[in-house]
Amino acid sequence: MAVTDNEVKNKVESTQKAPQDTQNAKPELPNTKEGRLVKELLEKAPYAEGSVRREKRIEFRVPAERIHEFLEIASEKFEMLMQISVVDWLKEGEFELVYQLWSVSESVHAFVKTRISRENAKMPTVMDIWPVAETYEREAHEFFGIIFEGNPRLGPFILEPREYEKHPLRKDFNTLSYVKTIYGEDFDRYDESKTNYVI
Amino acid sequence: MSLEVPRELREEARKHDMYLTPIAKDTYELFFGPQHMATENFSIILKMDGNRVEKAIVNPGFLHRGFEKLAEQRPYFTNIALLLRICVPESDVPENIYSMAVDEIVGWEVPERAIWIRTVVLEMARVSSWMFWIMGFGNEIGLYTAGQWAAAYRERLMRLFEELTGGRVYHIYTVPGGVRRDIPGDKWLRQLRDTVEYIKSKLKDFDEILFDNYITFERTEGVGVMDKRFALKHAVTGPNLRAVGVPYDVRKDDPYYLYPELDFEVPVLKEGDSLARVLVRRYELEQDLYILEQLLDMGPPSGPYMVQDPKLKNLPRFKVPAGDAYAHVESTKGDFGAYVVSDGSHKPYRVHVRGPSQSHGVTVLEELLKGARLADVPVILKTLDNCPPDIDR
Amino acid sequence: MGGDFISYELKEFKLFEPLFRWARKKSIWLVAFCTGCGGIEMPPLVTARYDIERFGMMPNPAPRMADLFLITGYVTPKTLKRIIITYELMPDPKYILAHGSCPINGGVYWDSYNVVKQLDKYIPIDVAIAGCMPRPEAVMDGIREIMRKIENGEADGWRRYRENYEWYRKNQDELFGEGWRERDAKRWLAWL
Amino acid sequence: MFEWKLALEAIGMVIYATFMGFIFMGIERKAMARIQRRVGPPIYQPIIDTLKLLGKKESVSHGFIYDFGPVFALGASIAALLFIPLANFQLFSSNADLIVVAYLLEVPMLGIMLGAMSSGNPYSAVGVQRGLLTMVAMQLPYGLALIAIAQYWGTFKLNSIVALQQLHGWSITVPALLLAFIVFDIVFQAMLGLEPFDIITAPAEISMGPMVEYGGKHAALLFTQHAVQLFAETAFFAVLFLGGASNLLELLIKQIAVLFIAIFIASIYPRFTIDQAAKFFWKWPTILGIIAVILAGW
Repeated sequence: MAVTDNEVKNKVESTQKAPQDTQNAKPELPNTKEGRLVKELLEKAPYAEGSVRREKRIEFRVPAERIHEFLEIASEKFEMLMQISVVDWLKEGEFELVYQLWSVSESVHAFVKTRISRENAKMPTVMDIWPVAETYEREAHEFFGIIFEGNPRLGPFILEPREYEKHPLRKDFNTLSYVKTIYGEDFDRYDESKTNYVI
Repeated sequence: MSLEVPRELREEARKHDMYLTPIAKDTYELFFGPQHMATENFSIILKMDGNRVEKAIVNPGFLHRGFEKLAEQRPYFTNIALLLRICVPESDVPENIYSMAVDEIVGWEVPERAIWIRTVVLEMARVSSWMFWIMGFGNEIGLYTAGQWAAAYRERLMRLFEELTGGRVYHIYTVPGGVRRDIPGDKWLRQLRDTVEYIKSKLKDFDEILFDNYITFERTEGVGVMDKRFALKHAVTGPNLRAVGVPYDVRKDDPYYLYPELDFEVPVLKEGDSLARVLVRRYELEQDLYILEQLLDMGPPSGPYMVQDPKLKNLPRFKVPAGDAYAHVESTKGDFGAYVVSDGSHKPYRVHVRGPSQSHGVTVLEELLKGARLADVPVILKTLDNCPPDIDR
Repeated sequence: MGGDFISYELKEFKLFEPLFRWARKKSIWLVAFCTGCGGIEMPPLVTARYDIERFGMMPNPAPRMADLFLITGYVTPKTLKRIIITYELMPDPKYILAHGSCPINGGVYWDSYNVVKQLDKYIPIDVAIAGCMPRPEAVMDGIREIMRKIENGEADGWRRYRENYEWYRKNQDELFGEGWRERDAKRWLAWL
Repeated sequence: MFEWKLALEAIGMVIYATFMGFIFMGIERKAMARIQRRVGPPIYQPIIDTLKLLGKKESVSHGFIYDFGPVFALGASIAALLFIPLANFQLFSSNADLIVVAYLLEVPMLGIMLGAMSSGNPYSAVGVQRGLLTMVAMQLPYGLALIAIAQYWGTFKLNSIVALQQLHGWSITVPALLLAFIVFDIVFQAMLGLEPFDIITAPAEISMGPMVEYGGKHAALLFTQHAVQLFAETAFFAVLFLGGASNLLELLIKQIAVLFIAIFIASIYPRFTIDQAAKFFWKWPTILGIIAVILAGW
């Protein structure tokens, strides 16, 4: 379902405002199911920032060192961890981890965002809260090189060891030049100047 | 020069007492796949103790193509032709989640006609995927007849897809902002209705031969039992979750497209074993056919099938405002989601797809296989409806 | 051993060779290993609408009995290892039908870090079908082509592999690193 | 003193049985395909398959037993065939050829098992275990059905059983033997390796089981063995329950009828697991078999 203009505006405002006034963000919350949910969680975890994006979408920003604590609180309302998405912000030198949570009882999707440094990226595992996080963390480790402390099965999972060492989904991994080195002349569609590189 | 496995290797294996290992010791290692009928492109290493699985280690990755990396290098509209390959049996699902996420970031109001067509396409994809699943399940438990029939009925839907989109398997049809082509005409709608009725009339056959068969019950009852807490903690979704008694369906709980207006039920069973999973799927097939009938009764609304936006003139350089969105739909495998991040350029900054098999295909499978008989392995695999490309991407 | 095989074909069975060729053409068994997205077109091929069993073809779960290896789609290095081992398990004469654009030059995944670009460097391909995804009709055309080649004795991929084994081996080792057979194949095929 | 006539008859019978066995396999595949709404292969397809397999080069052997297994199996099948009265030919006869044939028909399985075990493939090993367990499981109802037959007709001689049936009507017209027929038919599915008892070769579970390592000429031998076995088993069935035959054509019709029953059952039932199969064999067929024996001795 497409969002209406109003909701888009709301979303843009909230994302812009949230970093500016962190303390005064609470009064913005609308008096809906989502707003009450955010309020309830923020009371328990005052270090986090929360906002309502639109119907059935809420968003939290949590400092990386308290993410485990926050997710433990959140897991009471949000039964399922749908995914751990990692976004590599190369310019800022940070990884953004987005824990996608879904609440079966409330039917609300929550983004829990946290940022860590790209260098020596380390995170506590959330396997103890959601066992399924093992798979997601293995994947995030494989593609981005983030070390999840406490996860026993980090290592080559989907990739072969050679590609695994490169952590291919990082933004500084150039797949074109890598393919060029591995496959050499088979790679006949490669365009050095990249001028025509719109497929 | 020996072209079979090198002789020296064979000698080596004999020296290390690996020869006849499987019979000589009480536990042995069984490589289940990828060259195996039951696990296509997916490998499970089974540590067997006699006929029982002691430990299972899932080894995916035979299908990894780096979609998420490639999607970062292609413009928004080109990505449709790429991302739909994530879920092969149901290729409309990745198209739709990606399009929904992009629609949300751009803030487009998708025209009603396009919404109707998208809903129909999704439901057709669901029905054809159920047919494919019946085929797979029939083959696993040795009932080839049901499988062959189901694959034959699926061909009718393939023909309709071909007429609508131009492709049999990969449709490249749903694009951000609408759909790529209009419905071919009323004749197509009539054919779709005939097909729905035809498949509906054939459901009785499937009931008799497969779903109401004494041996199917014997094979699936009490095999691979999950409980509710386990399923929720492992983020199991779709029919597998509904088979443990949680009535979670994206179409009801986070409604998209026309689903709020449609009348359908979410079948829920609470046993949580393979039989419950099989029966939930069978009821859902019936519901999907019913939904298609309702959609056809509704008829396509008039209007454009693509959003009218001047920005769409220069498609390759079409820019999307910065932002992120998560969209998910109910596929036959479960909750299929996509997280799209845009940094304002003409290529997505990050696309992350959540395949349902990621949650039920790795840890859950490993847990359920523990203690299963060897003959139950394909049954558990197929009743979880594991789709390896979801995991690998 | 290569010479050995040629004499086997020429001397002892020369009389029966046309008969065997006819039989090979009429009874092609597939390896049931769908190595990519093309695997989705296998069920239609063996079921009611296209039914390749009319031509005596059927999927066989055991590679030891198979004749034709259908490479259905892109090949990742991880799969290619298994493909090579499976191919070497098959008894001669054996054929490979590459299905789709991806085994030819990478197809849509031409810039992917995990897709093999030119499959013919690693195992010999007899017939390649272009297209993504090729329709079952195209696959059946490819099958007809391979039948024609078998009848004329042109489908000699297995002989090429045998004669140029060093070259194929070198390419494989370049991609996977030295000693991959000893590392991996020993684990998979401990009983050999 | 070498009996030329006997030798020629034996060779002729084996060739006829092999050919018809292949045709039976073709009928099986064709009928299955028709039930599955397909055109299916030509009826002589198994002959082409075997020819092709013979023309393949095989460079792998796992030792003497591996090579010997299929030969052993084929030999046993042929031996069983020679004891069955096929129309008016019965090459060898003894006073208890019912028992001889019944157990010679089981021996080929052992041959395949022997060869498969020595291949060392774990899938073969699992297949062998399943095969042996199936054999053990089906012995009980199989034996009971045969006892009922022997008890009712009062002889272990196949020739006499045929003669008595032609005198007093087919076995299946007798209520006690009708039960034995049902039992035998269930066992028959397992003997032919068809669903619901194709546990030994379950392709989706253990990818062909014992046959997984056999290819080329070994597989061709196994195919031939299967053809002879199929012919012998259907003939045995027809002789025991359908009144035998006075000529080969009559026998053929009865054999095909038997085959079709098996095909129809196979195409509508999934596969049991091995423990369920064992439990099943020791439950309903055994109970029916015991009733049949009691009724037959009444």
